[in-house]
Parts: sequence; structure tokens; C-alpha cells
Amino acid sequence: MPVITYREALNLALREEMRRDPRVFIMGEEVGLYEGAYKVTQGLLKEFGAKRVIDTPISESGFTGVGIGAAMAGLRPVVEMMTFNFAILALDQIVNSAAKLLYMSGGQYNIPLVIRGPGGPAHQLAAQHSQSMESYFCHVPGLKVVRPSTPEDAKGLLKSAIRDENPVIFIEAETLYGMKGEVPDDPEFLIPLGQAVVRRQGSDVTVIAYMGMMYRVMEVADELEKEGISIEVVDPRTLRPMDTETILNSVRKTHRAVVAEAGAGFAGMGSEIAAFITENAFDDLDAPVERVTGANAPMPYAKNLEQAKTPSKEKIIEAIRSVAYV
Amino acid sequence: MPVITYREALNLALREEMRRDPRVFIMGEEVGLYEGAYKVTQGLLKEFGAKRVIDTPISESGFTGVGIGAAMAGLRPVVEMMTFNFAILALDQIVNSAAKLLYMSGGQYNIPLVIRGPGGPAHQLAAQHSQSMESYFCHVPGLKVVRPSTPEDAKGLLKSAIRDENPVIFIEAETLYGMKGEVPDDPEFLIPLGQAVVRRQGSDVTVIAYMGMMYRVMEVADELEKEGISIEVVDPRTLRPMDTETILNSVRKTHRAVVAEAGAGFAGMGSEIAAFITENAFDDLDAPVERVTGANAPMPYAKNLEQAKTPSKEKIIEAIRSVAYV
Amino acid sequence: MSAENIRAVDAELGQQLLKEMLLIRRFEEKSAEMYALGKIGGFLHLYIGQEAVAVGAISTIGRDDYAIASYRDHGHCLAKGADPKRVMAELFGRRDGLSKGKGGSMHLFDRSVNFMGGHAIVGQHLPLAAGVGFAIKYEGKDQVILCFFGDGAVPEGEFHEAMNLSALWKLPVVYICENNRYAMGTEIHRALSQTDVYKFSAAYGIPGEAVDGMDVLAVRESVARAVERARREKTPALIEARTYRFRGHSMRDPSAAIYRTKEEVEREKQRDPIALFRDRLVKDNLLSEMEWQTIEKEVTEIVEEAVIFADNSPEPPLEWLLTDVYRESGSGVRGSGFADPPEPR
Amino acid sequence: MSAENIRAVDAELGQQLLKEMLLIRRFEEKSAEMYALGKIGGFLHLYIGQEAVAVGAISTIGRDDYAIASYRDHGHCLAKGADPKRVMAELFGRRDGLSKGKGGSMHLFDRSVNFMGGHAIVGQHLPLAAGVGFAIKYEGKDQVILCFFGDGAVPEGEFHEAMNLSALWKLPVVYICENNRYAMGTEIHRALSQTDVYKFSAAYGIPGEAVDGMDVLAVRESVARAVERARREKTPALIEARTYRFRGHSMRDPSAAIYRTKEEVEREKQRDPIALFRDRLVKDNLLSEMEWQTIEKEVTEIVEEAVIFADNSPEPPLEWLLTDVYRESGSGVRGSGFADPPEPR
Ligand SMILES: Cc1ncc(C[n+]2csc(CCOP(=O)(O)OP(=O)(O)O)c2C)c(N)n1
Ligand SMILES: Cc1ncc(C[n+]2csc(CCOP(=O)(O)OP(=O)(O)O)c2C)c(N)n1
Ligand SMILES: [Mg+2]
Ligand SMILES: [Mg+2]
Repeated sequence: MPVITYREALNLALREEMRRDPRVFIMGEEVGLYEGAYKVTQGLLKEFGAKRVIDTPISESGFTGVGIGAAMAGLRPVVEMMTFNFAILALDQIVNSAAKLLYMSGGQYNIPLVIRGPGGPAHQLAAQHSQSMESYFCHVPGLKVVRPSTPEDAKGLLKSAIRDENPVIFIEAETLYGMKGEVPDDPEFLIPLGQAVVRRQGSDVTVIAYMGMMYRVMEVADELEKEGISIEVVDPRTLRPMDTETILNSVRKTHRAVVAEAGAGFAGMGSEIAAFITENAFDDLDAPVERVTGANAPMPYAKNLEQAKTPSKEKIIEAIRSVAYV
Repeated sequence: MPVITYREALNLALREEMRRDPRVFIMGEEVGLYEGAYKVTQGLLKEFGAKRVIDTPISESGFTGVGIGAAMAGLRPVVEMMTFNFAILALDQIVNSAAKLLYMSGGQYNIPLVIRGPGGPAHQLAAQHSQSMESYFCHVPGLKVVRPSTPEDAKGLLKSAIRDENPVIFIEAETLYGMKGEVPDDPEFLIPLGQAVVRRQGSDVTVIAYMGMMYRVMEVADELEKEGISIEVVDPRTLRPMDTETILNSVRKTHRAVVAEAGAGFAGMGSEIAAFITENAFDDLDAPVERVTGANAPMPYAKNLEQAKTPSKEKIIEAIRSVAYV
Repeated sequence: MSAENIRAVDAELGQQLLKEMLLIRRFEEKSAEMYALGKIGGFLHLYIGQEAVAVGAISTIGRDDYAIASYRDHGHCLAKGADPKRVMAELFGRRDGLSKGKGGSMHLFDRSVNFMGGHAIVGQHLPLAAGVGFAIKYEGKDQVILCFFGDGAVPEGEFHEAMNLSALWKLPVVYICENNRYAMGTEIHRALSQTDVYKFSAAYGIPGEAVDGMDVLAVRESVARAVERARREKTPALIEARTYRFRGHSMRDPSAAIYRTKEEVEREKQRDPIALFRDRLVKDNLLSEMEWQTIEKEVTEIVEEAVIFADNSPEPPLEWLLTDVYRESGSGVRGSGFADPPEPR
Repeated sequence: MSAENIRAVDAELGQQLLKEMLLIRRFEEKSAEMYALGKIGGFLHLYIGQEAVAVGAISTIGRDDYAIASYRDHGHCLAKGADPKRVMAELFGRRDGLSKGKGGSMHLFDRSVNFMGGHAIVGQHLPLAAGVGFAIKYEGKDQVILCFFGDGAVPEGEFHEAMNLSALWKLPVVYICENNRYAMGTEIHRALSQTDVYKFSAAYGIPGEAVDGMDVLAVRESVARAVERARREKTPALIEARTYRFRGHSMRDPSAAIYRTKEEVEREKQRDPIALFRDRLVKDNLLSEMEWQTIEKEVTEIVEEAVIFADNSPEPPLEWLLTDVYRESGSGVRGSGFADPPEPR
């Protein structure tokens, strides 16, 4: 299988879907001439022209609304947020238009729209540019939310998102764009939304994590294996709809769970995951579900503070030990 | 003690604080001449004049930003959202300016700002006008979030919010504005932010609920008492900072907890409450913390569907029975 | 239709326009009654006084063209050709409503006549209109969209963003600001530093003009010109229709509230667009007293039928609470149409 | 200061303005070096080429007046009078930085000189500026605030909302759009349908004008006029300063990237505001070669000191991660300053 970067995998997904379906187009700040602030749309303007690769002014609410209106009229837009931090400016359109139009119209207008771009912390970008916003979107009925951790997932899930009949919030990570991995070049390779994946089999503790945190957890799992602690790592991939079955099956096997999350913990995704595990697998649990989350502070600029903001391996290990009572 | 409505209690709090501190002013849509879309600001224009009671155009992001800027420059603004649904349009100002300025400026600029107005469902206002947004705000470090359930709390907490040095999101409920209750007329009567209250003592199951749901739970508690099931009802009042101690103490006593919430359940406030209870009181729990939440759908207009959207007494009772194993 | 001879109405067209306006008027008067009876809930915003804008404007476009409006949408939805029975059923929150009872008064949608809603966040539907215009252009079609909004939307950021994007990308959108001088209780000069809304067009380099919104033919003429240009040159336009609402902001607001005087309201009612137009048709010998009575009778019947239909329509079944949250995928992608996560209790 | 004789610079003032511009230039050249060395991280947006705008504009106001800017804020912060040492320490993310190292390049704040930041969401600080203007007026003071932003902010809704609110409420805010013709890689005519930014002022009924942003005295004159009016009449203004950034958008973007040619950049560099002004002072006999050398030397020393200071400043202690999230209440309200909820692990 070809080995390509996460960035290239996204690019390929966009290309393939744009080739397949002329109704698919991409719009956003710097996606055309500049080929993307993070180069995800490299070469698209050249291949598809300015009609289908549209540079926008800095008007997030405006062009997101344009995407939604275009979807109402039958197109299948992909809207790039240069970073997801700026989606807050478009949140009204996302929450009140995209997510609700199908319902409010009694099923007449569905919104096949993808909003994608990098989210979460990167390198010293400070408070306004380092937010994990997935819990906002996850709370909204009518939205689907994806966080793809690998190049393969990036491709397969983005393609499914574009083919989906509903608005999909697709949050990538700047820190993963350069990561390489095997990615099928089959243009019909799709990963269904709503399916978690077990990244690593284990028997003692289930750790649920995605994106950068998932890799950190994998490293921790390697280290703990040497001590004889066997970690199962589950990556939800889609946060809404959440594949609760895969997660619960794992927990029913290991009887212990930790959720690791980069974002601020209070009312974050980890809360939801911990809550449903406890609700549905209480009798299988030998310990409370522990959350390891980003500190409840804005993201600081200074490198050392930035590092301390996101859960360290030590903290993850500590949480695992605490649920494993070792 | 005088018996006044929830609306009057808010009005009194505003009046007293505006009398006490000339830096306090209120701005928002229709707060002046019209005396508030829900009449919370009745008489304020007359008493304080147009300098301190400011009608705004429909520019939520703009006037919220004005409030924040004014706070940076030393004033203590109260910004009214006609309803909290419209705060989504101002969310960037709230999240990226109000909540973070203190941190990003290394402690130089604090933002003593209150954003208040009714939130949550009312009567057949449909999807775009019936949102419970507290989990959005709760997720943001730097914000405090209040949901006052009684006239007394409305007054005491609003006064504390206005005196607080930080941005406070203060979400009232249209459905409670007409409710009457005893309210101290002492202008120094304050209820500290961050203190939950036990609304009803009980020994079998703790139910955590606020606003309209709290009253529904109180009725349920009366009914179940007849069957010999004793419910303790805890009202958090402030959601951030959350008074985890009061909640945990109750759960440690009853060994069972249910969280009842009007808003959509997935990634809602109930998730956070359930998660921290489990994390901190696992060994005291005889059953998983159950969430009873609004359906994961937008709010429908039709009366019967609207009623079905919010948790019924039956559903609350069912959840209580399931944790009490009766 | 060409903009030049648009003022030359014959009896048929004149009576048609009159009838459409009257239908909206009577439909809404009846809605107000039904609200008082508790058959309609929530917010109910009446369009009474503004009928010439929707009717005049929408008379210039075809069924295949689009229209979109704010929450004050009954007039536009009816003028676009929706079935009054299904509109009333929607106001009643019943199963046969346009939106199956899920939307209500503020969220009327009718895909069969390209009426795109019914949006209740002020300013929000302007970018949506631009998006529809974008799709029209993308697909090389020659449709247009009319976007109706109030003066209260002008201070919102989305007004500005939508104007600029439409002008920049040359989208076939005709923006029609129904300036009734009030946004709830806020008179326009307390909301805008410069109150000639049409003048904003200069900031975007697009055509703009003000028109008497109480004169159905004047509206028709102005909008027809903009529609023609939009079709031909894909140029957006900003039209300010000066009008007045005779009733309160919604049923919860008295018609002459603190923010305006009874005298002002009475004075404005002299400009009643329906009475004005009827008198004009009569004067021009395009309408006889008998024809007028027939129109009144027909309209009354339509409204009565609508009420009966709505009242007989059942409540939506409870299962519908959870339908239409997601559309199942028709693309054969396994799982992409997955149901929502299981409901917590 | 009166706007009339503002062009009459003497040697002292001329040299002062020159020195301030040069300080910004050298400070930023050094920052670029430090970025390359990894001493500075994140985004670093250089102001090089635009110095005349900040220096000319801020030279018209006092220490007690306010200024606020976007993420491209080093120039404005230094011109407002912040200590270069503490600015550099902030860029280094160190304890003695203006914001204790928590803000970084994009979030400079200095309360001691009324510099209100440093804001990284495009358009976001315009309403904040209006709010400061609101407070000035509320308290009956005669201060003003200068609000600097890029051409890229104009299409944002908050530009429009801030303009309208400031004009409507007559707030003493001077909005200065630094039109460097690009927002990242987007040339202004691809972002705005009408590209004369100052013309937007007409839509709000406020004064507006364009000025050569490479001419420090022209900027000074134009801003002085607006400041005087703002103080006296509490009228806002919109000034479009036409300028150019010589470097890339940030350190991650090459200076002559795909979106503009090397020739264009070279041509624009002929308008270097510092060289132009120095030559003028020399020509007018207001600056000798020796004086110029002294200025260069002083500026270089300031910058060197700043780097040494920054480099010697320790990293912020780890406990600071959780401070400044909330301000403890000084009002004696029990509990209102409660700490954040206990950290989950
Ligand atoms: C963003 C937003 N803010 C506030 C409201 C509450 N609101 C509903 S209608 C309205 C007034 C709108 O006035 P205008 O646009 O002039 O329309 P009109 O009611 O006159 O038809 C307001 C403030 C809202 N729906 N959306
Ligand atoms: C709301 C928002 N959208 C996008 C960005 C990303 N971004 C940062 S700077 C910039 C360009 C801004 O250009 P301009 O306002 O002209 O300022 P300049 O960089 O030229 O000084 C963009 C798109 C952002 N910071 N905020
Ligand atoms: Mg109006
Ligand atoms: Mg620029």
C-alpha cells in the first residue's frame, strides 16, 4: 500500500471525491492560490479550477452560511476552516442552520456539508489558536463529528464525510499533517462514520484516546507492557455518533477504563465518554473511569507551560495505575 | 421577607448594584425604552437614565465586545442577551476575549462582566429559540456559569456575579420569570458563586437538577416519598465553579445519584456531573450515576413533541428506580 | 418579464396581485384568532401591512426561482405558492404542516415551490441566500433568489458578510430589506448611524435603491429590474422597501406599544397597501365591486378551509421527535447514516 | 496638539519619530533572527514596512490614551511606549515578559501605557476598541483610542458592527485600517467587492479618508485630525493607511510568495518609510549623518539589551499554568472568587 502523509491522504480524499462528484467543491481562506495555509489543498486549484476551489475573504460566518445555502440547493460543499478556532465565528450557522434545517423543515432540506480543518493545540500558538472544540459540536443533535488519527483514517473518513447526507464536522490536527502511514489508493476505500477502532489489544485497562493523545497512550502502553500491564487502546474516530459498543465491549473485557483528552477537562468529551461507560458497564467496572485531560486553563504561550497544559505520559500512567490498583 | 417574582428579584439585584456602584451599567436589545423583552429591566431606564441603560442594535458580537472593552477600561457591564440563543453569535467574544484576556495579559486585564438572559426551552419556541447552552460556557476556563432556580437565588447570585471580578454567564429561564418566592430585601444579601444547595434532604437517592428540572424533581420526590423512597435534591446553582463537595457529600450519604437535565444529553452538563461523581465517589456508589436528559434532537415546535423532548416525571422516576433497584 | 412594461397591469394581473395580498391578510387575521384560541403557540409574527412587498416582489419570479425569509414568513411563503392548508397546519403544529409540525410559524419551508424558510436568528439567512445564489451560478442555471429581511438585520455582521460575498462573487441574489422602521421596539435611528439602508449598496459597489413598500406595483417594478439584472449579469442588488407593520412585533407585543404612538400607527394605516391598490384598480376600471366581492369570498373560503384542514390534521406521532435529526445516507456508504448515539434515558 | 501645524516638524520631533520607526525595524529584524534560533516559537508576524503607521498615529496621542491592535502588534506596542526588554521577553515566553510569557508575540499587553493588546482573531478587537471608547465617554474623560487592524478584517462582520456602534453612539475611537493589500495570500480585490476601505465610512455617516501609510507625517496629520475631532466631538473616524508588508505574512510564509511577485515586493521596498523619512529629514537639514549614526547606535543597543534581558529571564514557573485563569474577588464577596473546580487528573 502506498505510504503517504496525513496531509496527502486528505488531499487525495478531496481529489477523489471531487473527481467522482461534480457537486463537490471546496471553499475557505487560502485554499486556492495559496494551496491551503497547511497545504492540504495543494494542487486542487490547478486540477479543478477556480469554480470548484474557492478562496474566501475572512468571513467565517458568511462563507459557512454560503456552504449551507449551497447544500440546500443541491451542492455538496467542503468548507475549510483555516483552523477550527475560527469556527466559533460560524457557530451560529453550524448550530442553528446546518444542524437544524433538516429537522425544522420536517425532512425537506438535508445539508450534505463537511466543515474541516485543523483543531486542538499545535506549537506555541497560545490561547486563541489552540482550542479543542469537539465537545461544542458533539453536543449538537444533527451534527456528526470526526477526529481522524491516522493517514488512513483521514482519507477513509473524509470520503465518507463528503458522501454523507448530513453536516459533518471533521477536525484534523496540525501536529499530524506530516505523519506518514499506509493509505489505500482505492477510490472506493471508505471508513464508515461511527466505527471506533481498537488500536492495540490488551487485557488490563482500556484507554480511550484520539489524535495526538492516542499516540502518547500507545507509547505508554509499550512502556507498561514491559511491566506486565496490558493496555487496550480504543480510538473512537467518530465522536458523534459514538461507537459505544466497541468501547463498552473493551471495558467489559478489561473492567477498567481511562479516557485521555488534550482539551480542557471540565465538560469536555472525556466527561461524556466516562459517563456513558459508567452508565452502561457499571457492574463490569473494577474502578472508576478516570479522565486524564488538559488543564482547565487557556493555552499558555511559553513552551514549558504549554507542555504542562497537555497530559503528560506520567499523568496517563498515573491514571492507569490508579484504576489498575498497581 | 417580601415575596416577589423571579423577574422582580433580578430587577432588584440590578437596581441595587447600579445604585451601589456607578460603574455598573446594563446594555442589550430592548433593555431600555421597551423595559426588556421579558421585562426584567422594567423601570431601570427611568431610574438610571440612558447613559446607564443602553438599548443596542441587533449586533450581539458587537455589543458583547463593547461590554468586554468597557470592562478592560474599568467599567462593570451587565450585558443582556434577549435570549441566550443569540449568545452563539457572540461566542467568539465570550470565549476568546472575555474568558482569556486575564490569562493572555498575564493578569493585567480582568473582565468583570455579567452576561445574562433567559436560556433553555420555553413555550413552543422551536429549534432555534430553545437551546440549553450551559455546557458550551462551562467548558471554557476563565468563565463562571450560573443557573439560578429560585427568586432568592436570582437576586443573591446576580449580585455576586456583578461584584465578581471575572466574566460570569448568568442563564435565567423564561419559564421561571413569573415564579414567586421570598427574597431578602437587604442590599447586602449575597449568595456566593460556587455553592450548591440541598433543596430537599433525603437518604436513598441523590438527584442533581437545576431550573425547571429541579422543580419537576421536587414533585417526583414528593410522590416517591409516599412509597417510602427518600430523595435528596441538590441544586448546583453555579455550574462553574461547581460545588463538587456538596454533591459528593450527598452521594456519599445516599450511595446513588441521578442527574436530570433539560438539554440534549450527549456531551451535556449531566455528563460532567456524572463523570466527576463516579471519579470521586466510586466506592460509595451502589449503582451507576444515571442521566435523565432531553432527547438528542433539536426542539420541535408541536406541543406534544415539545413535551416529549424534555424529561418527564415518569422518566425521572424510572431512572431513580433503576439506581435504587426498586 | 421585462422591467419596462411592468407597470402596465391588466385586470387579470391586478386582481391576482390584489387577491394574493388579501389572502395573506385574511390568513393572518385568522391566525391571530387561532393564537388567541390557543390553537397556535410560540411566537407568531404577523406580516399585516407589509403584504405589498412579498407579493410585489415574488410576482416577478417563477416557481423555479427561490425565496427565503426571516421568522416573519407567512406572507412570503404563501406568495411563493405554498398551500395555505399546509401552512395553517404548520402553525397549528400538526402532522400535515409543511414541516410536519416541527417548525411552526417561524420555520415554514416548502421545497415544492423553492421556499427555503423561515429563519429565526436575525441576519442568519442572508448568507444562506448567498449560498443558494452560489449554487445557481455553479450549476450554470439562470434562476435567482429573493432574500427578505428586516431593518433590524442591517446592524448584524452577517448582513455585511453576505453583501460583500454576493457582490464579490457576483451572485444572483436580490436582497430586499423590509424597512418597517422598527426592530421590535427599536426605531431604526436608534439602531443604525446612517438609516438609508439602500445606501449600504455603495459600500459594496452594487446597485441599490429605495422603493415605496406600500405600493405593490412600485415594489414589482424595482424588484423586476433587479431580478432581470441578476439573471443576466449575475449581479446582486439591495432594495430597501419602505413599509410598516400594523400589528405588534409578535402576538405578545401590543400594536401601538410604548415605542410608537397610536397616532403614528393610525396614520400609517392610511397607507394600507391593499386598500390603496384596490382603490387604484377600481379607479383604473380594472376591478368592479362584484369582482372585489368575489375575491373576498374566495379568499375567505381558502382561509376557512385551511383552518378546518389544520384542525383536522392529527398531532405528529411521538416517534417523530427523533426522526429528521439525521438523513440516512443514500450513497450506500456503510454506516455513514448511522443513527444517533443511543438515548440516555 | 493641533492638527494644523502638525507637518511642521522640528529636528527633535523628526528624529524622535525616525528613532521610533528604526527601533521597531531593528527589534523585529532581531526577532526574526531569534525565531530562526528557536528562541521564539509559535507565530511571529513582522511589521516591517508598516512602521510609519504605528509611529505616526501613536505620536498624536498621549500615554493616557489607548491603543489596541491585532496579532501584528510589536510595532504598536513599542510605539505606545512599552519597554522593549519586556516585549522581547514576552516573545521568548519568559517570566519577565509583558504577559509573564503566557501571551507571546500575538498577545502583547501593557497596562502601564494603556496598550490593550494583541488580539489574534481577525476583527475581534474592533468591538473591544468601541468598548474602550464607550468607557471613556461613560466616565466623561477626554481620552481616545486608536484601533489598528488589517484590510483582511474588513470583510468580517465585526468590522461592520463596530463601525455602526461607534458611529451610532459617537464613541471616541479612531479606526486605522492598515491596508497592506494582502490578508495572508489574498489580495484585497479578491476579498472585497469595493476595495477603497475608507469609503465604508459613508455607510456609517462618519469621516473617513485614505492616507499614504509610508509617510509618517501624512499619517500623523490625518490621525491628529481624527483624534482632535474624537476628543472634542466624540466622533469616530475610519482612516485607511495604504502600506505594504515587506516580509511574509508570518515567519512561516516567504516574503515574496506565490501570491505576489518579487518585483512587486522590490518596487514597494522603494517606498520604505524609514529611508524616505530619513532622506527627507536630511534634505530639510533636520538630521546630520552623525545624528543618524547615533540613532542607529542607540537603537541597536536597546535591541541588544532587550535580547540579553529576555534570554536571562527564567521560564515561567509551572504553577503559573493555573494562575490568572480567574481574578480573585477584591470585593469581599465570600466565594465569588472561588478557585476553579479541582483538576481532574
Ligand atoms: C440574532 C438575533 N438577535 C435577536 C433576536 C430577537 N429578535 C427577534 S425579531 C427581532 C427584531 C427584528 O427586527 P427586524 O429585522 O426589523 O424585522 P421585523 O420584526 O421588523 O420584521 C429581534 C431583536 C433574534 N431573533 N436573533
Ligand atoms: C477570524 C480569523 N480568521 C482567520 C484567521 C487566520 N489569519 C490570521 S491573519 C490573517 C490575515 C489577516 O490579514 P490582514 O487583516 O490584512 O492583516 P495583515 O496580516 O495584513 O496585517 C488570517 C486569515 C484569524 N486569525 N482569525
Ligand atoms: Mg423591522
Ligand atoms: Mg493585510
